[in-house]
Order: sequence, then C-alpha cells, then structure tokens
Amino acid sequence: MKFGVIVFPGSNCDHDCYHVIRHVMGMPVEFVWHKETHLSGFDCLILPGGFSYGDYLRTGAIARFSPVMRAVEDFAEAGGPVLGICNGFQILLEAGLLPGAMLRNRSLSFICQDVYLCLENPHIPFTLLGHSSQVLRMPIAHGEGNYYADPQTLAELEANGQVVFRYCTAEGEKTDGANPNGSLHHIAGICNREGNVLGIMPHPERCCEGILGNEDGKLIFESILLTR
Amino acid sequence: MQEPPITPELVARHGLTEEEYDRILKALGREPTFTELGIFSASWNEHCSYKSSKPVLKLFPTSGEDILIEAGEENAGVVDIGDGLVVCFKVESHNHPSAVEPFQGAATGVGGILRDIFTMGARPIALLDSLRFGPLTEPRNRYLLHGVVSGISFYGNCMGVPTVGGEVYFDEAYQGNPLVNVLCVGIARRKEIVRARASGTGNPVYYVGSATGRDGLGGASFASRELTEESERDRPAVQVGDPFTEKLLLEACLELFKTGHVVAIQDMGAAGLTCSTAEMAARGGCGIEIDVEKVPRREPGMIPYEVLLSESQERMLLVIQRGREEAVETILRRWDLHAVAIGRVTDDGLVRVKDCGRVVAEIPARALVDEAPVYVREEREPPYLRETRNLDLRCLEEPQDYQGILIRLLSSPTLASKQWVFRQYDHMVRTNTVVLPGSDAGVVRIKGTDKALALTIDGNGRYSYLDPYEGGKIAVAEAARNLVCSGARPLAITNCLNFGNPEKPEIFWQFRRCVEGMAEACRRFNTPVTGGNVSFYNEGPEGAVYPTPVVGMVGLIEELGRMAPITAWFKNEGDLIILLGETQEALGGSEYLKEIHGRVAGLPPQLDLEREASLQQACLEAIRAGIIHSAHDCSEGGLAIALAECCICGPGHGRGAHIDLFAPEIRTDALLFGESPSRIVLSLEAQHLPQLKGIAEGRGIPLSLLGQVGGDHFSLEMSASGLYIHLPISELKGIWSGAIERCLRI
Amino acid sequence: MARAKVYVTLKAGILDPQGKAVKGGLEALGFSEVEDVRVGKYIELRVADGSEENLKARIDEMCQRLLANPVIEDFLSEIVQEASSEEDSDPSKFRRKLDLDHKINRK
Amino acid sequence: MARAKVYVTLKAGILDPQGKAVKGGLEALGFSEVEDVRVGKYIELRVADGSEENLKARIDEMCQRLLANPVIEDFLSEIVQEASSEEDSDPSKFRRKLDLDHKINRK
Ligand SMILES: Nc1ncnc2c1ncn2[C@@H]1O[C@H](COP(=O)(O)OP(=O)(O)O)[C@@H](O)[C@H]1O
Ligand SMILES: [Mg+2]
Repeated sequence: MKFGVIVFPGSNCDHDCYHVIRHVMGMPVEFVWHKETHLSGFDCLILPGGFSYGDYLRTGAIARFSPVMRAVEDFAEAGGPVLGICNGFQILLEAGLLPGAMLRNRSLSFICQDVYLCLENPHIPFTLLGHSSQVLRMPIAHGEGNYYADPQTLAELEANGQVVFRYCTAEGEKTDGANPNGSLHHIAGICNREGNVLGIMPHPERCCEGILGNEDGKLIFESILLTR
Repeated sequence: MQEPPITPELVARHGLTEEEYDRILKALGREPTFTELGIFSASWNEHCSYKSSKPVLKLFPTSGEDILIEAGEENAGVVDIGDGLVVCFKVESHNHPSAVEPFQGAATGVGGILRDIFTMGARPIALLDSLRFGPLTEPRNRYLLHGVVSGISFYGNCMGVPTVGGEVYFDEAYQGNPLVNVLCVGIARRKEIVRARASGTGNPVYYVGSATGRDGLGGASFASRELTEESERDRPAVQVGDPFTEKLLLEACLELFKTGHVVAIQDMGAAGLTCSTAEMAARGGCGIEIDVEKVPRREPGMIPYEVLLSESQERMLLVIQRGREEAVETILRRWDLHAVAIGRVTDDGLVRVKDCGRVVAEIPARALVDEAPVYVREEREPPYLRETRNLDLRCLEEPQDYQGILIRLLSSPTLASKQWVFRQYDHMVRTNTVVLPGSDAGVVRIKGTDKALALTIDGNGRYSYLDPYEGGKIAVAEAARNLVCSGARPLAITNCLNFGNPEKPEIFWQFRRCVEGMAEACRRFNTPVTGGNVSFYNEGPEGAVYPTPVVGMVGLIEELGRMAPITAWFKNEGDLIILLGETQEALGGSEYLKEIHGRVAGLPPQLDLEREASLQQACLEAIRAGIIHSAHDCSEGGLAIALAECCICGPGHGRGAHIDLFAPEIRTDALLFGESPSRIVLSLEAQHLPQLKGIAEGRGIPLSLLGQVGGDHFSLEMSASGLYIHLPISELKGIWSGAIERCLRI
Repeated sequence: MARAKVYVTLKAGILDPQGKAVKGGLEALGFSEVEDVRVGKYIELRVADGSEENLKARIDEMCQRLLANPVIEDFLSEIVQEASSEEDSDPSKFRRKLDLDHKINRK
Repeated sequence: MARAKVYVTLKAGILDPQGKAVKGGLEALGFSEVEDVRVGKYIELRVADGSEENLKARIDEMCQRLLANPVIEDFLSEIVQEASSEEDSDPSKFRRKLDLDHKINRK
C-alpha cells in the first residue's frame, strides 16, 4: 500500500508522517509537492500538520487553493482514503471536503499536551481496529482546534456517525474539563459521509513508538493497512 | 536625498567617540561618507564588535577533544558526536526588543537564532528559552510574560522546531528590563558543515529572502543602549517576524547546501547587510563588492545608508560557485524565494558598496571586523556587596509553620511548575522528544542512530548578584548536573551573559568575575564554550538587572536503545529515596530567604568543583549501571522542594512519599530550604542500595537514605525537632501546577 | 449606549507577512490586479452611557494602552451614532445595525 | 489606482473569546464602561487600474473566495476614492492618505 504525504509550504509534520509510514509501518511512502496536479499510484493520502502559508489569514485558507488540492478532491471522490492531521484537517475544512470550520482555542493560546480521545466510530477505514468507546491517548499541538459548525450541520454529523473522535477524560467521560479547546460537541475528529476522508486535530504520528512513551496512534495507521 | 555633512554632532549621534572617529579616519585615510559613518557605527557598536567583552571572553576554554570548530571561528562552534554527525548550538538574547514589543521582540529573537544555526548547514532540532521578568503582581510584567511566551510559541511552532526546555524566573531586578534568551541546537553531517567565509574571486554574492524595509533600522545600536522611557517610542528598532518565510528559507538552504554550490552563507542579523558582508569578507581574507541598487526593497525612496543598516528579518547573504547560478536560482524559486545577485567576491580586501554605478562606501573589511576598537574597561567591586555579605543567620527567626512555608514556596512563580509556559510551545514536533519539558533536561533522540542529546539552560541571577564568581561557577555546574541526572555526559556549553552598562566599573567587575567563575567550572567539567552572546546595557529606570549568566549545555546519551533516559519523578511504590551529596547551612541567596523573609542577602552557596565533579560521576555511573529509577537535581528551593517535585512533576497524578530526616546539626529551615549545591535526589529498588553505596563510596560522596516512595501523601517528618508535613499529593500538585495561571488571573 | 469602531494597522514600513501571504493567495486565484494588501484588526466596542462627550478620548486611551502597541501599530477610531435603547439590549441587533451602516454583503 | 477596505467579523452568535479577553483587559485597566467587544479583521487592498466599474464585485468575490470563511464570518467591503497617480507609486503615501481619511490618531 503506497502512501503520499502532501507537502505545502509551511508543512512541518510531513517528515513525521513519512517516518511513521516508512520506518514504523514499513510501507512505501512519497512526499507530494503541493504544485503536483496528478496523483497516481497512491493508495492513501495524508495532509500533515504544520503552518501551511504561515496559517496567515486563517488556518488552511491559502493552502486549500494549492494546485494539488484538485487532485486530492478527485482522489477522495473516487473513494481513496484521505487523512488530514491538525493543519491537514484545517485545510480539508477550508476546502469543503469536510464540513465546519475551526475557531481559535477558547484559551486563545496554543496548546501542546496529551489528551484522551473517545473513539465514536470504529467502522471507517482509519479506525477498523478499534472498538466503540475505546479511549486513546494522543498529543495535540494547535492554536485553532475549536471546531464549529452550525446546528444543522452538527445534527447531520451526529446522525450519520461522522463524529469519529471526541475529547474525553482518561476514564472516557466526555466532560467540558476534558475538552482542551472549546470544540462543539467535544469534537476532535470527523469524517465525510462516506467515511474515506478523516480530519483529526490530535497527532497520531507522534505516538507510534515505544521510545516516545505512547503507541496509541498506531491504531489509525494499522487500520488503514487492513483495507488493502 | 542630500547626504548630511559629517559633523561632530553627527558622529556623536552615531554612538561613536572622538577616538573612535579618529580610528575611522586612520583606517580610511580620509573622511568617511555619511554611508560609511553609518557602517562603522553599526559594526563597531557593542552588540556587533564585543568591544568591551572581547578581552574577558578570552578567559573561556574553547578547545577540546570533540570540538571541531571553535567559538568565534564561525557563527557557532561545532561539536563532534560520532557517527559522522556534529552538533552546533548557540544562545541569543532579544531583551530590548522584547521590552518594548514582547510578542514580536521574542518572535524575532527565535528567528535570529534559528538562522544562526541553519546557516551552518545544520538542521535545527530543538529550542530552549531562558526568561526573566519582574514580579507577576505588576500588570506590565504579566503583559510581558504573555507577549514573550506567545511570541516564542508563534515563531518556534511555525518553524516546526520543538521547544524542549527552558527556565523562567521572576524578580524585581528584572522590572523594566526583562531577559529573553533563546537557545537553538542543530545537527549536521560532519561533511556538510557550511562556512561563513567568502572565497573565490568573481564568485557571485546573492541576496535571498524577504525584501528590505526601514524596520529595525539601527537595532544593533538600540541593543547597545540602556532602556529609557523614550525607548518605548524607539519604533524602528522592532521588527515583525515572518516565520513562514523563514521556514521556506530553512528548507531551501538545507537543500542548497547538499548541492555543494554554496561557498559561504551568513544571515543578515544585527546591523544587517553591513555586518554580514564585512564579516564574510574578513573571515575569508577577501573583499566583497555589492550594488545596493539591486537589493530588493519593500519601500520606495530608501537611501543606501538605510538599505545597508536595515535589520529586516529573514534575509540571507550567500556566496555561490560561479557558473552555478542557474541551479541555485532554480532551487530557491521552487521555495518561492526572492534571490538576486547583488555583487561578487573580490581580491582587494575591501567592502565596496555601489549605488547606480557610484561608489558610496569603500572600507577595508578588516577595519570593520578585526580592527574594531577594544576596550579594557575600568572595574571596581560594587559597594553593595559589603552589606549583602553580612547576613547574620541568628537574626532570622526560624518559622513555626513549615507546612505553610512549603506551600508558599511551591506556589511562588519562580519555583512553581512552568507548564503554563511550555504547554504553549510545540515540544513534540519532529517526533524526537524522548523527555518532554518538566524534567531536569529535555532529551531528543537522533533518528538513524542509537544516540540522544540532553539539553538544558540554567542560570541564577541572584547568586551572581551576591557573588558573580560563584554564580558563574554554579550556573555551569547546575547545567551539567541537570544533564547527568538524565543520564547524559556533558559535552560543551554556550552562554548568554546579561549584564548592565559595562562602562560602569561595578558592572564590569561583575562581568569579569562571572566569566572567571564560569571558565573555571567549564575547565573542570571538560565542557568548552562553543559560543554565545553578550547582552550589555540591561538597565531599567531602576538600575541594572542582576548579573545573569545563562548557560546552555548539551550532553550526549550514547546508547538510547539499551537504556531509556532517566527522569526526575518517582516511579514505583516502595522505591527507596536517596540523597547523594551533603546538605550544608546555605541559606544565602536562597528563594526561601527572598520569598519568606524578603531578603536578598548572604553569600550564595559555595561550590566545591571537585566534590561536584565526583558527585556527577557517581550519579552517571549509577545510572549507567541501570539501577536508578529517577534522578532530580536539588537547586532553587532546596531539598524540601526537590522532594516535593519528585512527587508531583511527572505525568499523571503523581506519587506519594514518606520522608524521615535525621536530626541535623544545622537549622531546620536551612535543612529544608537551603540551596547547597552538589546534591541529587535518587530513587531505586531496595535491592540495589548496596551497589549504589559502593559507587558513592568509590567517589567519596556521602549518601543518605531519606525515605520511601508510596501512598498518596507527601509526608516529611523529623522527630527530633517535631517537624511534621503531611499533605495530599493531589493538593500539592494543584498548588504547584496552577500557580502561574493563578497569578495571571488577578 | 454608544458604539465605537477601532482599526489597528501595522505602521507604514513595517513588514506585514500576513498581507504578503494574502496577496500571494489572491494572485494564485487570478486576482492579479491586487498590488498590495495589509491586514489589520477591526475592533467593535459597545460602551455604556454617560461618558459620551469625552468618549472619543476614552477610546483613544484604550487604543494607546491596550488595543494597539504604538511601537509597531497605528490606530484610528470612529464613534458610531447612537442606537435606540431597544437595540442596545440586543447585541445581534446592534451588529445588524453596524452592518447596515456599511451595506453589508452576506452570502 | 483604487483602494478597498474589507472588514471581516465573526458571525453574530459565534463566541468571540478574543473579544472577551480584550474586554477583560480593558476592565482591568479601569475602562469599566465597556460592555462588549468583538474583534475582527481589517484588510486594505490596493488594486491596479482598469477594472474600476466592476471593482466592488471583484472585491466581494475575493471576500467570498478567500478573505472570509462564510461558515463563521461575515464581511463588508468599501471602495475608497481614487488617489492621484503620484501617490499610487508610493505605498507609504498611500497609507498616509488612508490614515488621513480617518483623521488618524498617532502618538
Ligand atoms: N521557559 C520555558 N520553556 C520551556 N520549558 C521550560 C521553561 N521554563 C521551565 N521549563 C521546564 O520546566 C522544567 C523545570 O524547570 P526548572 O525549574 O528551571 O528546572 P531545573 O531547576 O531542573 O533546571 C524543566 O523541564 C524546564 O525545561
Ligand atoms: Mg533551572
């Protein structure tokens, strides 16, 4: 299974994703420069974290117009799995591949720390190996992860099982105190209706190795591998 | 624009003395032009020329087995770590800009030090920051803390370089003049190190990066003056940083270096285009000719003087191999970067600046760099020392409520958890951070090897205020101890020396004594100085800051696979708690004395370098033997605070401990809160105690059993004196971790 | 009830990275006519009754002390005409009013 | 040469933590009369000659496509009167002009 990691100017978790795919999962992977217009030969695309275009104006606002995004849309349309992590998630929102938008964290500051996530939908390609209500620990590192959508969109997300991860306590309780950024419905990750496009704020690629003290992120990458 | 004639007033306004002006006349053999006067002024000011500090900095040891490039030869020294890899690291101050515009001041400080490292061909792998502010009871200081931390966070996070450690102190001495020092560590293949010395007559000189504007005009001279009320209006000296452009520069430069087309590179830092041109030429023993007309500009109507002295950020000067222009430009274009050939290398040793064909400046490069004036400043022991030395402990009443004091100290911002700060920094990006902020040192693995680097930054200004020599020694010793507690062997240091106005003899005395102390400690620990930064004129309306030497140290862990790095916090129920080293009656300069008794007095703890070295060797040996579960250095706040930290500083809920102290020959407050150095708190399984004893005895280091890890309380007792502290861990953790946030919510 | 609008912009000559990036973004979208973009802050304040005669001075003081940093930023402020008391109590109406003042364009 | 000003604000009803923080900051400084603060963006554009008749439409298109995110933001735009061609070439003058338009307050 071949992965493509899209590199926007300002991406900075591109190498981390590459490292996990190649050296931890042992899978072929290539960087894809944002000016590419064709994406052939890839079985899964990752939009990594970082500060594409400095996150100026709004996170992901300028990156979504990168030439490669057309091809990403086509790829997603054809059912190909697309994973947006952090800034990648923000780009997917701006591009309209996922509904809603990100606001600044309610604390107004950037937050880098471990959080707990409750797996709400273990049936999409990225979560097949998990089970419902499973609690995972993963780091976040963002200043704008406060997910917003209008009430109707939220209701649709909920009804269709598109909320994939919610912030929770270590014990799995979805409380306001466990929500690090003020995100509506404690949303940490959502997918599209078809389930092949996933956006998450936490960084699974930062927790895939024992030496880093946490391997919970592997669930996502190992799940994708199962689909082939 | 008509250039103003050179008058004595104009010379003085450029911060040049009469003697210095005479020197200029001699160097040129004629009167300088207006542009040349500006160039001399920028190159010869304190910040760029080190004219006051140079003779003193010679006291530092700079060579060693692992040192490939020594301090001063390049932008930063280079240390060999084997496997064909080298480390280079350096610390930079941005105190003055941060005082007037904390967010951008701190952000551009991060930008500058990152450029220093990646222009050497190294990829930045970590940042650390050392901060000093006035008390958080003042709104202005809260504003500064907010601004500085978010500025560092903004720039460092965007660059994708993790900030893995740092320190923050709060003290009235920094009221009006905060300190913002940032350390960057980079890694390169030994073969790919890039120099900053121009060579090859006819090679083109390229300007790469952001266009030049009028911002930051005269920033270096700004940093060479005391802060006054007017500084607040010193608009041009503060710039706005663009981390996005810098990220592109970083990636483009590292890609360029791999091609071998780059002969030399230097970033345009303080004094901008002027300094970088002169330094590259002087280092290479050649000349450089540039045409200012070709320099990309953001604003119309700029005169050569302004273009040459602007300190606009995110700009680089490159010398490349003739004939490789096309290849170089292609790479830079791919990264959307401006690249313009603005000149070439010459063989006449002159920095020549042309504007529309007319020569506006022509100065021997050496005159600007190597022949800058050097001063042997007058020095005198400051009179305040006579008073502070006379601390009579008998006048200090011993407190009754030790539990209350422990709580007060744990919630004082200087001792409290700095989580509020480091949580705003991305400390995990690059997925190498094996020990996150919160332990004694940050640890970063090096992918593709079995190695890791341990990194720390330390310096206690109050100690140096009370005795600069001891303060300097302790800063180095503490840094080394922090690394050793993580299981690393200290390699080398960088430093930032933050002092007041060096033209005042008392300040200069502090400066020299401090460097002497640091130098002696560096020699003993075999940790040469690879570079650093001197920041003078740190004076607010109320006088100079504490003399504050900040030491950044890098240590090596050779076999990460065999042994995970050690952290500060207790791990297992039932482990024994051991103190390596000895507690003396050292209350002078302590946090306890300041916080509880409101006194800054006494002599700081006296450090015996031999004893310290043995202690560190013993600790490292025990860690390498694989018998240690946690190691924490005992520093500010003393033994009681160190023990409490071992219980609460780890991730999760923390661990309780039962501690039983012996009846001592020293006062109880000194036992609990005195800051005698050369002490480490360890925890290990009982069965390994004999082995640890053997190691300690072998090094002549005393060892005492303090208690045991367990339960959910921190209990500390000493039956002889009736002392009894008993507090739930959850409460202790809450007090300590939330203290800074509570201060900010006032 | 009075309302004020405050505009905070980077001083002339100071680099505006955000403006630069937005200009690049607009160009990439084909808006090649755009020659310069500067991005600043737009702050709306609702202020209690009473102090209206010296309102302008108070607002400017707020700007100098908190809303802008005079080291790198300029500001300008405008006082908007009074709203009826009914509107005062409803922030969304207050906003609609503001918007109408400027013939707002919503999509 | 034409200039445009664009104001981007969070939609009414969306919580504005930055506005709340600014309000808190103003209160701490003693500006207790402030009852509500909202923080948005203020964007100035300088646009090349030629397209002036449909300028407003172009600017609004820029807003819809890039400058504002319709999920969370409203925008409004204004076209500012022409500058003389001499001023066109000098952005600092351009800014000074803009400033004067609003009787800018500098200290
Ligand atoms: N400004 C800061 N930035 C990042 N980390 C910090 C900062 N200040 C403190 N820390 C981290 O908090 C922990 C405790 O700091 P400190 O009390 O200075 O430790 P020590 O005395 O062992 O040097 C360390 O891990 C340190 O790196
Ligand atoms: Mg320390």
